Amino acid sequence: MADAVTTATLQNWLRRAAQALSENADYLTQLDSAIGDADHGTNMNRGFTAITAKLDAGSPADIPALFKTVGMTLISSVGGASGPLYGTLFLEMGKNSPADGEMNAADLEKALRAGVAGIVARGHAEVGDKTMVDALDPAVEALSASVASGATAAEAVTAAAEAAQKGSDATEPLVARKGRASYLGERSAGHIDPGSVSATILLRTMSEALTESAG
Amino acid sequence: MADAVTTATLQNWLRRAAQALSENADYLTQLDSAIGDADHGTNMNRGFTAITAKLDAGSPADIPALFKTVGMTLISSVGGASGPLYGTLFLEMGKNSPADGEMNAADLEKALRAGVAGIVARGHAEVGDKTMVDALDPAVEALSASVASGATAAEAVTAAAEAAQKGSDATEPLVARKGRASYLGERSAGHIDPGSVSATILLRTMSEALTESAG
Amino acid sequence: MKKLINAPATVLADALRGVEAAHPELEVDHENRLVLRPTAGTEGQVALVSGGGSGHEPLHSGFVGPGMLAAACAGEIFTSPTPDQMLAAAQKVNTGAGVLFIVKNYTGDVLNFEMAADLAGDEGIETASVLVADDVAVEDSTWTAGRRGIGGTVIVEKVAGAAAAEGRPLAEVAAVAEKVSKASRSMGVALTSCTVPSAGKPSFDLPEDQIEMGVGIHGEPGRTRKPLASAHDIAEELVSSITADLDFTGGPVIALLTGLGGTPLIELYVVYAEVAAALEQRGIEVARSLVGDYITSLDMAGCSLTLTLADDEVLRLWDAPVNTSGLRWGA
Amino acid sequence: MKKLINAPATVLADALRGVEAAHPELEVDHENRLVLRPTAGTEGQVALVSGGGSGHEPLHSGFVGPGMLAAACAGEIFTSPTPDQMLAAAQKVNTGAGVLFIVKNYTGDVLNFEMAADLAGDEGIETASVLVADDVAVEDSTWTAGRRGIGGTVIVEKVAGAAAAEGRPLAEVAAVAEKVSKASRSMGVALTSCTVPSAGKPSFDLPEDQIEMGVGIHGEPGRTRKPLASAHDIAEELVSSITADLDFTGGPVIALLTGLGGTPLIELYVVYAEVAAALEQRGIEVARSLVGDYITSLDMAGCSLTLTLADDEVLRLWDAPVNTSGLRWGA
Ligand SMILES: Nc1ncnc2c1ncn2[C@@H]1O[C@H](COP(=O)(O)OP(=O)(O)O)[C@@H](O)[C@H]1O
Ligand SMILES: Nc1ncnc2c1ncn2[C@@H]1O[C@H](COP(=O)(O)OP(=O)(O)O)[C@@H](O)[C@H]1O
Ligand SMILES: [Mg+2]
Ligand SMILES: [Mg+2]
Ligand SMILES: [Mg+2]
Ligand SMILES: [Mg+2]
Repeated sequence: MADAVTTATLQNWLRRAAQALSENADYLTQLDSAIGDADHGTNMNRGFTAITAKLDAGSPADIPALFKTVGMTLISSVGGASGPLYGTLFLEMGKNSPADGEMNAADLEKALRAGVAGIVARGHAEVGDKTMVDALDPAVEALSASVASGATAAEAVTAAAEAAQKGSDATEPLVARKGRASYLGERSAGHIDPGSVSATILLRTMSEALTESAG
Repeated sequence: MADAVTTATLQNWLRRAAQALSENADYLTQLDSAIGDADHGTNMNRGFTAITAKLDAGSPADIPALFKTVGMTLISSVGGASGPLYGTLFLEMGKNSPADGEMNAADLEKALRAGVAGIVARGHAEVGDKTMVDALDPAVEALSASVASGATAAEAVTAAAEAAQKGSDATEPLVARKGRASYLGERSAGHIDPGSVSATILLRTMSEALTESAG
Repeated sequence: MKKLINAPATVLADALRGVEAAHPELEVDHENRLVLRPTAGTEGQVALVSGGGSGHEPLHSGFVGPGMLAAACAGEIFTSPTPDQMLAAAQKVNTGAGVLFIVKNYTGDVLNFEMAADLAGDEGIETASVLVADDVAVEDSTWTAGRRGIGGTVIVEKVAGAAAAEGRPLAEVAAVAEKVSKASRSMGVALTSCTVPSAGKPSFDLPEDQIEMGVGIHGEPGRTRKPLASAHDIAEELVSSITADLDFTGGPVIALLTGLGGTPLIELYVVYAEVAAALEQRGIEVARSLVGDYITSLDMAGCSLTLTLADDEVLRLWDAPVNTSGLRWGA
Repeated sequence: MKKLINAPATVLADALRGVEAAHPELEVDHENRLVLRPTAGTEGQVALVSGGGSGHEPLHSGFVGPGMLAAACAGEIFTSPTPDQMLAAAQKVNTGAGVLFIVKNYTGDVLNFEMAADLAGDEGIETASVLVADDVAVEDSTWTAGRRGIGGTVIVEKVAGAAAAEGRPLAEVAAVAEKVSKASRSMGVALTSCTVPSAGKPSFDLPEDQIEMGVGIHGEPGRTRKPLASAHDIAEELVSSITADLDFTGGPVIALLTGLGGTPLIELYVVYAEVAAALEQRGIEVARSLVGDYITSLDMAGCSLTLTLADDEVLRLWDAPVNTSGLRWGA
């Protein structure tokens, strides 16, 4: 079935994400310089390089195992705020994915929603706090709406990536209330949140991987 | 007698020197940056500001007392290499000056020769070592020659100042063998020695003071 | 970027080799990026574990040793270490009396130590955590991440370390740490940005005639940018910001003036003269003081002042022997 | 120029106020610009007096205290103090056993201490002097001023201080100091110039991709300018320059890696890792080490390595208790 998301597609996603995060490492670090501590690009690049190495070493048995490996790898290699948060995203996705080898659009929606809920439970950020949640929350809502209207997984994730992009762009004028940028108070306004950009990269590359395998 | 050098003339000299060293403080420090530790201007300025304050507070009884006060003031306020060296110059000049209130050209030659000998005895520098001695030694020689040929004190000191200037200029290509600049080895070449410039300033201002009182 | 390093990616690993070479009395676990003191002789004592991003040296590795930390977990530059490092540290230093995690209040540090505490609990290791959040430059609010932990951390680690060395139980050591943390306030100023090695350029630009007031220790911009001021005026602003936030007139105070990495000691003494005068003017009694580099921000020029309101117990524990590379007395 | 100061002219006076405020156990004589330890309890001991231009902190004021210096004379920034300061120090700390002047080999320091020794002699105070001239970057020749005194000074002050604390007579303390001085070699590297406050701008310009090898501690240019190199290559050059000058394979060695004021500790550990490896490769055994800021050059970025060939006596004296703000152990 063309709409099925396989572990192969997900691995393609993760490798694309690693590639994109590596290409954008300087940009992410630059964003983090403005309102944080100039390491977000390095952090994400380190984490996804570790994931690539894990994938090269051998494929996990199924999707839950794949996501669990990714989550554990991020937690043990990234550090900072983004390590536990993205780690939680993948751990929760793993716990909420089917073990039978494939996901459909609805499965994906369920997993991603659980993953983002995990981030919120860990980090206590709400939409508007100027964090990755500002990209992830609208992404999940867009995904749900697309899936509900009968879109394919690829279409739905593409819509989610667009929503993430919008959410990320919208962080620019905000005054941060969570994470390192919150220490700046009013001075955090006028800069895009780096985590919202890395989150958007994750959704965009997922959309690319799904579109490729669907096409 | 027009050729007599009085304590008043000498005080005029010291005040002129203080003024000139203050005006040239940045220049001297800049010279010392190139081959030393960037403090010669500050050092000389501090010392001669202290001398001016001493003069303002009351005049020493005679020339030996004046020179002794100047020497002691330099020793206790300058520090570094230039403090003890210029201090010694004045202490020795004091020991070799007439106590009767005036000096003629020959007296001045004797005092300055003794003073410079004191510097050499303390610092063990020879002409060509790229130090203040490179200005002072030819100055004393020029002074002697002028005095021997019957020049007035003002004329003789003017000749001495010109010789000092030449000696100072000639330090530029030299490789230093004494003082801080010697640590640079070959890299000390190509820069004028700061102490030779301050020594020249002392002689030039002395020439000005004597010329003024003679004219 | 000009630094004495081999490559940005190896700074932490290389520095840990240096720590190992310079301090044979310590153990360095390169795999887990831990600096540990030997457990021999600490049986039955609570073990203090701290850690955080690197680039703040001597914090934390310089405070490992008798009377202070049992282990420091080193993260990448300005990046919290990971839960597995913290768990490994807890496992290595726990002698049965439990482990106190000393955590600077940054989202990353908090989350990673939270996970570590869960993992340690799974392994049957009793843990408690104390959060340090002493930076008055950051507004305190329940809607935000709260204040940053900076200089107060040094005082908490010293005092809690002494309490642990007395053999007091975990709850008591944690309570002492909590008390010191709550009684500490800090404020910093930067004359220059720092340069994160992997970023390769300064985290922010600061013109020759401007300073950043209220900076943290990660190259994040401060609260306000101002014209360069005299040491007197800067000290006055540090002191007034801190004392506006907590009343320090009630008791003896421990004062810490730390350089941020690029400022020489002579300047710190110039500032400390003004700090001491400003405190005296306000009737605040400094009972103990430290001036030097204790918690830094890579090569940032600037300083940060910490005041801790002490009581007899805190002063006694402050004075107790400590034997680390960064802080040593009575031993 | 960006510094935490009030004005260039008051840096020294202000810093001395800060030293006084931070260290109530020390006496500060503002008129003579001295930092002194109390003489009580040192009766019959040789008193060590050192001093030099300021801007090298913690040297010398940070090394005043039991087991090390009796007094430090502070000159203006990079300018030797004056004989009257030194005389005042000698008068204050002499308990009858005489005074040892520890002098770094700079023309200014040498001449001023010479005069002070004469003056002290006039006052009936017995003195001896030891010269430290350990910088291998400077060629040694009888025709020149000889080598600069740099990091070796710290080792000489510590070891001689311990000998004095043992109550040994002046000649013996001087002989120990002399032995350590002769057995010490140093070499430094600068990544940036320092800025002398009264000069207001860097003493030399150094492009982003260049370093100065063989610098002293006064912002004087080094022996050679080179492209920026890795910590490994820099350490290798420091070690090879030093070991080419003196054979250190014969005995245990004390190693000191000091920052020059603007370099953070994490970078010093990175360099020390490479230094330790370079020494091990040459079969040189490091018995004791110090890594941190011990003798600085205002805000210069860079470091300087000192090796001292030790024997049992030197190691014993090195390990003896010392209680100063800059160096403290066993006390
Ligand atoms: N409480 C939080 N909830 C969700 N996301 C957060 C939270 N705190 C920080 N973040 C995200 O983490 C990003 C910073 O990640 P990173 O720079 O890797 O970690 P650190 O802040 O520890 O240096 C921020 O841009 C923000 O999007
Ligand atoms: N041994 C010496 N004999 C004569 N003059 C010397 C000697 N050593 C240094 N000088 C002079 O002193 C000058 C430097 O003085 P200054 O900068 O005030 O002291 P310091 O070198 O201690 O910083 C040099 O330029 C040189 O002319
Ligand atoms: Mg960050
Ligand atoms: Mg000079
Ligand atoms: Mg970080
Ligand atoms: Mg000087």
